[in-house]
Amino acid sequence: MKEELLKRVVKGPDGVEFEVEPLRDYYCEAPPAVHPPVYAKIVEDLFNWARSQSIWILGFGTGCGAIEMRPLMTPRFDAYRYGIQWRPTPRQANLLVISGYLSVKTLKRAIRAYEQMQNPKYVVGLGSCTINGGMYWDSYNTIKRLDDYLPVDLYITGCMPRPEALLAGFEDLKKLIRAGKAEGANQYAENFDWYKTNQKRVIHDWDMPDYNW
Amino acid sequence: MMTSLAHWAMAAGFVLILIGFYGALTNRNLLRMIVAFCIADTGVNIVLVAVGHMRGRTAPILDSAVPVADAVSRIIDPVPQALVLTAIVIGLGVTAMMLAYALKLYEKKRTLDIAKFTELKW
Amino acid sequence: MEPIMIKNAIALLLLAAVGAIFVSLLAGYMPDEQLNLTARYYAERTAQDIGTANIVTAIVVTYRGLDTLGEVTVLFISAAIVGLVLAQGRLPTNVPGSPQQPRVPVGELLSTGSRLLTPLILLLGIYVFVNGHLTPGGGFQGGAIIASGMLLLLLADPLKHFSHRLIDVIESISGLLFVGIGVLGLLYAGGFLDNRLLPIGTLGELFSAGVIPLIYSLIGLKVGSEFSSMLASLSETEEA
Amino acid sequence: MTFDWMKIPYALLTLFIVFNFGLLLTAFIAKIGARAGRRHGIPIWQNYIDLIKNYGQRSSITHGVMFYLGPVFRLTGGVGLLLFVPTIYGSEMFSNLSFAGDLILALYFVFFGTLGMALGAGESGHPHAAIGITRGLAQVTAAELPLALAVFAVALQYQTLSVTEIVAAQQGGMMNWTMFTNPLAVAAAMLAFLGSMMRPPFDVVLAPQEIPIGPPTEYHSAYLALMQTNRAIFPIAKIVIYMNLFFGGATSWPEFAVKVFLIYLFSAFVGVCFPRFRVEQSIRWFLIWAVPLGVLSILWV
Amino acid sequence: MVSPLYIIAVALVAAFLLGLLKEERRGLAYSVTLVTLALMSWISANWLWLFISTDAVPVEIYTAGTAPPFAINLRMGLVEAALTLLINLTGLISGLAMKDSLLRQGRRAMAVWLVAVMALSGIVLTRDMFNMFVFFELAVIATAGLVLISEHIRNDGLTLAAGFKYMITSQFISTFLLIGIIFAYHATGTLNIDGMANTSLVLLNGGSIAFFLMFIAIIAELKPFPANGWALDIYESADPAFSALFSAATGAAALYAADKLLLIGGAEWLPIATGIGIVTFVAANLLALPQTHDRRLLGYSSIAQTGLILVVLGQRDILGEHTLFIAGGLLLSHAVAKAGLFWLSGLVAGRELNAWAALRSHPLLVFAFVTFICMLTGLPPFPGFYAKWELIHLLAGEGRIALLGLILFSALIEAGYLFRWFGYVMKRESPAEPVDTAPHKTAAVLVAVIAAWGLSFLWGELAGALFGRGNILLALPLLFALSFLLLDPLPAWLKNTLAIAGMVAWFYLTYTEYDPLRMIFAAIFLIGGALTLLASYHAHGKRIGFYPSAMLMYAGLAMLIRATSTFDFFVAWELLTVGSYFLILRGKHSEPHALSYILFSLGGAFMILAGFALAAQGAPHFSLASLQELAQPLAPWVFLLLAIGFMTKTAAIGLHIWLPGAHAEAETDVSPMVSGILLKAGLYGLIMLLLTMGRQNFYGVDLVNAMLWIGAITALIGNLLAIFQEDAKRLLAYSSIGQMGYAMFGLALMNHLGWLMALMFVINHYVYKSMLFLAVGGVAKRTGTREMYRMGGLITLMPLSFIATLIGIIAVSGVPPLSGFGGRWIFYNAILTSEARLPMIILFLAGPIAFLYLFRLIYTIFLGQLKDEFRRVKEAPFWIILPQMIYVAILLVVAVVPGLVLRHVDAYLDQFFPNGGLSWDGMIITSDFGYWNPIAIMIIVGVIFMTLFSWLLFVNRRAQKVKQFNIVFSAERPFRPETTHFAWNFFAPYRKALGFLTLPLVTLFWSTMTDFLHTAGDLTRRFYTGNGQTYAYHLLGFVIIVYLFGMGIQP
Repeated sequence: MKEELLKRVVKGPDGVEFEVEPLRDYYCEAPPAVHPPVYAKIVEDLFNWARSQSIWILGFGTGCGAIEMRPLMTPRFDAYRYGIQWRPTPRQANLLVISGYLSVKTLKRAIRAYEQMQNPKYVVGLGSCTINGGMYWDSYNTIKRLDDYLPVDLYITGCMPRPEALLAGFEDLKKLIRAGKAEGANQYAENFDWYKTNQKRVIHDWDMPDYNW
Repeated sequence: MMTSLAHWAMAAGFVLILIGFYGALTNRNLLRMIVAFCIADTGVNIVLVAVGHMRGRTAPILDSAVPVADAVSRIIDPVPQALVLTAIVIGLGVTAMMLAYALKLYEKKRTLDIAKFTELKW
Repeated sequence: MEPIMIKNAIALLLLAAVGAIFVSLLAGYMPDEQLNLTARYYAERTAQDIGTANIVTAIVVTYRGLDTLGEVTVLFISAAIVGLVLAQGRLPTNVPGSPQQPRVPVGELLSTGSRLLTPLILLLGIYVFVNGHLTPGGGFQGGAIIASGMLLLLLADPLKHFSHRLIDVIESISGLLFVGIGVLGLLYAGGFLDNRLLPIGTLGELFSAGVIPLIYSLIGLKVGSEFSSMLASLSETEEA
Repeated sequence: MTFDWMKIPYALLTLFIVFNFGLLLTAFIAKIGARAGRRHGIPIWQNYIDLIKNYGQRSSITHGVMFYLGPVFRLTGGVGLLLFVPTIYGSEMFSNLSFAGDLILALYFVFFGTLGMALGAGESGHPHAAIGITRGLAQVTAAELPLALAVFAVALQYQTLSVTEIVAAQQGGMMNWTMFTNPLAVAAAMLAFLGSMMRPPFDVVLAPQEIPIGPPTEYHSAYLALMQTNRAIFPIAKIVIYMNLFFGGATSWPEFAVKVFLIYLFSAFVGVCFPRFRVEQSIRWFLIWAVPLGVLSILWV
Repeated sequence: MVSPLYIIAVALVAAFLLGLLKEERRGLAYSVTLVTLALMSWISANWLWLFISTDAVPVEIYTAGTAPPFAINLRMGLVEAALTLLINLTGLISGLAMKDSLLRQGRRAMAVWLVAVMALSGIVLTRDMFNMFVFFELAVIATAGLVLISEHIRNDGLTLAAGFKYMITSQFISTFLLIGIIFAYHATGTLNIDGMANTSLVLLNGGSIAFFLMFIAIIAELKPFPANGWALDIYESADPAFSALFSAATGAAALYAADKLLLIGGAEWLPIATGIGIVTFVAANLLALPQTHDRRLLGYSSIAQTGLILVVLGQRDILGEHTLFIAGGLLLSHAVAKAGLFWLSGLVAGRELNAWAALRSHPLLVFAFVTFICMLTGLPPFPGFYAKWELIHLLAGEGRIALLGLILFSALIEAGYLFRWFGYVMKRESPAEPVDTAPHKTAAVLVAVIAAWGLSFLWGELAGALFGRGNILLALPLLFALSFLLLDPLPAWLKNTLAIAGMVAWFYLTYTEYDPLRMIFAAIFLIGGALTLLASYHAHGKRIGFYPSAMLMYAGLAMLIRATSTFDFFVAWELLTVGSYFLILRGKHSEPHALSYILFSLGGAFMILAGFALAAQGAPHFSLASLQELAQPLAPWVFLLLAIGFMTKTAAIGLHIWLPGAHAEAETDVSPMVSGILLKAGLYGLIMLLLTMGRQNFYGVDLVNAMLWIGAITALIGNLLAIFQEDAKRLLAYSSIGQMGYAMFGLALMNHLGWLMALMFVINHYVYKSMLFLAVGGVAKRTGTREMYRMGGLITLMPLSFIATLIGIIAVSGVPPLSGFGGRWIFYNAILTSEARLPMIILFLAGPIAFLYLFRLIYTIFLGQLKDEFRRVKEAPFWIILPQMIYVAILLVVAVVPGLVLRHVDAYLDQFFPNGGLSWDGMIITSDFGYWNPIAIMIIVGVIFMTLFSWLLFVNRRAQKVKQFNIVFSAERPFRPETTHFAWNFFAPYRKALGFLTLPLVTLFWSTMTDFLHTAGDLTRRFYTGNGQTYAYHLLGFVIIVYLFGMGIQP
């Protein structure tokens, strides 16, 4: 545990000393909740359509795949036409693209980013490395199977997949969303303990609350 | 112009005063300063007396030589003489005081140099 | 230029300016041909009002008696202060181990002479102040003469101790009487220090001029004792 | 005072029209911007979809009371601003709630949303939000100045603060527009306009990667939806003021649409042509280029 | 009646008697001394009573049964009686204070003491020139003697050296005096002073030189600059009780001697006396500035005061019959205060000014100290105040402006070092040695205090008799304030209740007198003040000194609005200044700020005084209303002076540097008083000024226009500086500067709406600034810091303070729908009719800048990240919150129905500005240009807001409440709250862009000024080398210079 997260005794301005426990006092400890589709089917369908037509990607690149993401914004591929946009903050993003191999160190960040996104949210694994480790299958510091750590809705294979493949993948994702099958967020909440166990197994310097609100 | 005795006496008095002052201003020794002041005092007294002097008259004592009736025309002005008496005595008192000071100052610092007593300043 | 020279030059400059003031005073000075108003009054009225032959004495003791009282007080406090200060500063005598310097004997001439002269000097002093209203002289001069007698005694015998107590008593009592006479004048005559408490008498006689002889005697005693006290104090310092 | 209750549905109607117009217009402008970059850009209805999606987000978090109030302030500011200014000249129906106050009310109400947003973003506790706000506020002080001067020049010119009367004075031909009667004021105001539209070169407030979009960095879901609603209404409301003051107002909805579009387009044009200014650069820029114009316009009148 | 001669006789008898006593009987000797002094005092007092109670003419006392000029005569008149009483009493009390050392030194010292006092009385009484010389010499010898014999007490030789220097000087003096006397005698044939005067000595042959020599000798006794090094050394080294006599009694006697000489010298020599006096007054005060030794400082101050009185004597040609009143007031103020201070210095162990901090543990002694310095500074109700008022008025009436200016300038320097000293007393670390509270020494000080207040009353009565002025001490508000001095031992809550009740009662008693304009100020000063005082209930214990100070300020304010004459106005102005100074000084670190406050305020007050004096043109009574009858070329000058005076209080740019520190460092409940309430006094002054004088043209400059510019620049710079503050209270303080700039701008617009806006600012600023200061003060109280970046995230812990701050900043910023908007709306309407367009532009820039600091205030304190140590902070105390909530209510009410107040003011303003008013049509407020409906705005905004808020609440009903570190942080997490709270150097880009506008040029200017004065003083004082011989050079040089001047102006 990092020093700044340890319990500490501080003295208030009135001279009274008390204990501060950062993980409890500074972070929300609630576990993630399952948010079932509560609306009438037709409303949910409308929302799912809207979700599929308005995919906001978190601008977060993890591996070599990040390079392949950029061309999507250029005139040549122009993903905006399909309602796909980039957001710099996970709060507003719906889609987390793990673009390539994920080192353990980056996994921690990916988990945080994912958990700070709002339900519903989607994860797309980009390239072979997210599926089985790819060429880094025996590396000491990359994870091999993204799905053990985050609920992946879709993999786009290749090493690296071309932007066109990404566009195709997004189209597939849209279909999943419209079909109401992209419920990764709820899945994550339901199997929260399992995911956490997996995550903590590889991340040895765990220094955050279990769920990053 | 400078013909009367009074003028000469007065001039002498003034010169004495200036000499005294010069001595007081330039001697750093306390005792010398005191002496200088005595000289100046003397000068003052001479000037005082000189002012009362009138040519051809006598001392203001009424005796056979100066009958009461003639006194007005025979005697010199008695007032400066009275004043000078007082002035002398006061000068004496002051001198005594200064000497006492000099003594005490010497006891303190074993020096009579006035330039050595400058702790108080500004 | 040396600082000392600058200092002297400045002194000369300042004094030249002061001298210029004096010169203009001198140049403007014209001796009076006639007695001025005040002097004329004294010349005309002293004999009948005050009854002293010595007009200066009349002025000193009566007309300007307040000045004289002040003067006496000046002496009084100087004597008091000098006495006090010298007493304060006196180091403990006969510090053990400090070698007593052998004194040079004063000599036959001086000791014998002093014994002969001192009574005469005292007598002269008394004469001078008692006759102050008649002849030149007066309390101050007489007092000074008396003190000179004391000085002679001290010179003859440096170890001689005067009774400070006696001197103080004489001094104080004469001072008190002086003021007392002044106040009596206020109460019973024309004003403070008015000499007409006693009859004026005949001009030129010893017992004339009202209280003037009395006052002048008191002054004489007082001045004499004050000077003596100062001398004594100083000589005691010398011992130490 | 008798209050005409019919004003409420009329005002809501204006609101509805402007809201839809705003959603379409911003998308259209975005498309124009995309075309300048040789892209197709977002679909014209994309704003509607985004709005629905954000309202449809299932979860949300809150940082506290002010976090709620931020977007509410913001949208209240936008709606209020729109309603305090008559939209269509000569139409009782679309004079909205302008009986409540004159031009000054509108000008100061602009800050209502800004202040609220700043507070809400501040409550999130995110340093980037605060950084964004300081930049925004710092920039707006300089950017508002030429506008204030221009407005003042206009008020002086027409000797009134009533928006309706200012528009009335510009009727009777294009040459009566303030744009031609007092070009300096309009020039100053249009430069200020650039500063208030959050477009390049004055969009360092949002700096998407450095301080991920600044003030609204913590906002999401319905909060964001509310702010998006405002983003449709507020610029239009602002442009309405510009239109009324400088470009003769609008006597009908088509004229309104054209004028608002053109004015909006101006900022888009500049936006696609210029890179970003740092805050101090933009402050200096406004003070050096825009303010003197405003000063001249005041002296001119 | 007992003859005054007995004063002399009794002293001499006693002195000689002491000579008879045995050395051991010191107790008896001491009793004799005291009894004698008491007797002497009694004689003087008897005479004084005779002259006061009847119209007795002065009595001539002859000696030797002979009429003057042939014998010495004395005179006993009113002045002589008063002076001898002063001398003898000082002698008596100093004798008391010197008990220990007198007993140690014995009877001879006591005799000398008696003689010294007697000689000083003699100087006063005698009418004979030579007799005066004798008494002078007596005084000199006695003084030197006392110095000499008191030497062994300190035994460091310093006193000795000082005494010897004195003797050297007096040798020169007596030489000149004697020669002068003898030649004067020669010229006039008399030694009588009246005789010399009657024969016009200076016209006679050689007479003017003779006179010069006498004159210069007596003047030299007054310790004129630069021939006064010896005196300073004596002051520094002598026993303080002796210095009290030396300063009070010797000074008084020498001054009276100089007065007698001026009688001889006639009108030609008056300018010389004035010149010497003013040079001394200025130089001595300047030299006092760098002093750190208390007694030397007092010495310089004594010399300065003597110089001032010499000026008064030198101005008798225009002061005429009032010379006595003025010189007397100044002299007695000086004597009592200086004697008191010297006695007080006998109680303090250390000699550094800092060491006086030991007084702090004795409230009574602090009160004494305050009394003395206020008396010296010439603040009401002390005699010096009346004297200063008349002096300045008479000087102005005769057009002696340069002299007037020098006097005021120098008085300001004097106030500077005195109040700096008071700051040390109150704020510096208390030294280890306690105050010596021997009863006889304390009694001396207390007698001086009683004398000070008694004289104040007396001078008030005299002023009433001579000029028909009211006695300040009888003004009910002031009495009420002073009564808290007596109530101080009561608990604070009781005093607070009394204070509030008193203020409300006074308002109730007087409210019928006010026109709507004054009503606004009365309401703010009294009711507003009472409201602010609610916050003071939070204080526990006794709060010694708080209530007298606060009530003094409120008394001043209450008197200010009722004042109709310039005199009453100025009295009130000074009172409120002093009261607020004491209040401000109570802050923990407020020493330097309180000092700069009082200096700027007094500087401003002097400007006002000069302005009033110039306006009155010598008329004893001048009503404020008559200001409008002034014509060119006088009027613009008056306007300028008064405007600058008032602008120091409103902290206009250039004169503002006192405000931030003063307001920020004040206590929690004091800040709203001095900011919300006190600043309005300046505005009130400006309103009075503009109402009466209107526009003035000063060499082609329209002064009102200039004020417009100043207002605008003040607003800009105030706001700009506010945004760069880290300290919350400083931020608010700078904001006040800016707000006052707005108000000034409004006034200077000189139209109906401008004034309305200014008045609205007056009300609004009171409400929201009081509220914000209380809120911030409450937070600072709880967190123990005022630095905003240390706070953060307090919203949940201090919600009520947050609400108050929120409402406050919305109101300040002028955003609708709260009350600030009304002000902005009126402002825009007001400037539309104004020709002043350029300054307005500056104001336009200033407006939005306000948002920056307001946001910073609320964000960095209440929003953002909560820090570790503040996690358990509680809401501010109830009594601090309560007034805030009341203010919130007021703000909301005023926002909805501004007409409540404004309507009446608007109607009232019609008589000054008939055009351009507002019309109040139901709820709509209409001007010539626009309209505004506050209720409609409130309802519309409220409805929209509530609708949206409910909608959002509904949509987010299941939102997860998260904690402060649950923020997106670029996929990282925050480290600690301190590093996550963005607050320090908040507007860095703004500083880059416009920071050059905030360069502390004004501070630099003023600090250069003060540095210059200090350095000038410090360098000049080097020429007091401490060498007695050098002092002799100074003396001779001085004599020669005066000679050249004096002879130069002779016909």
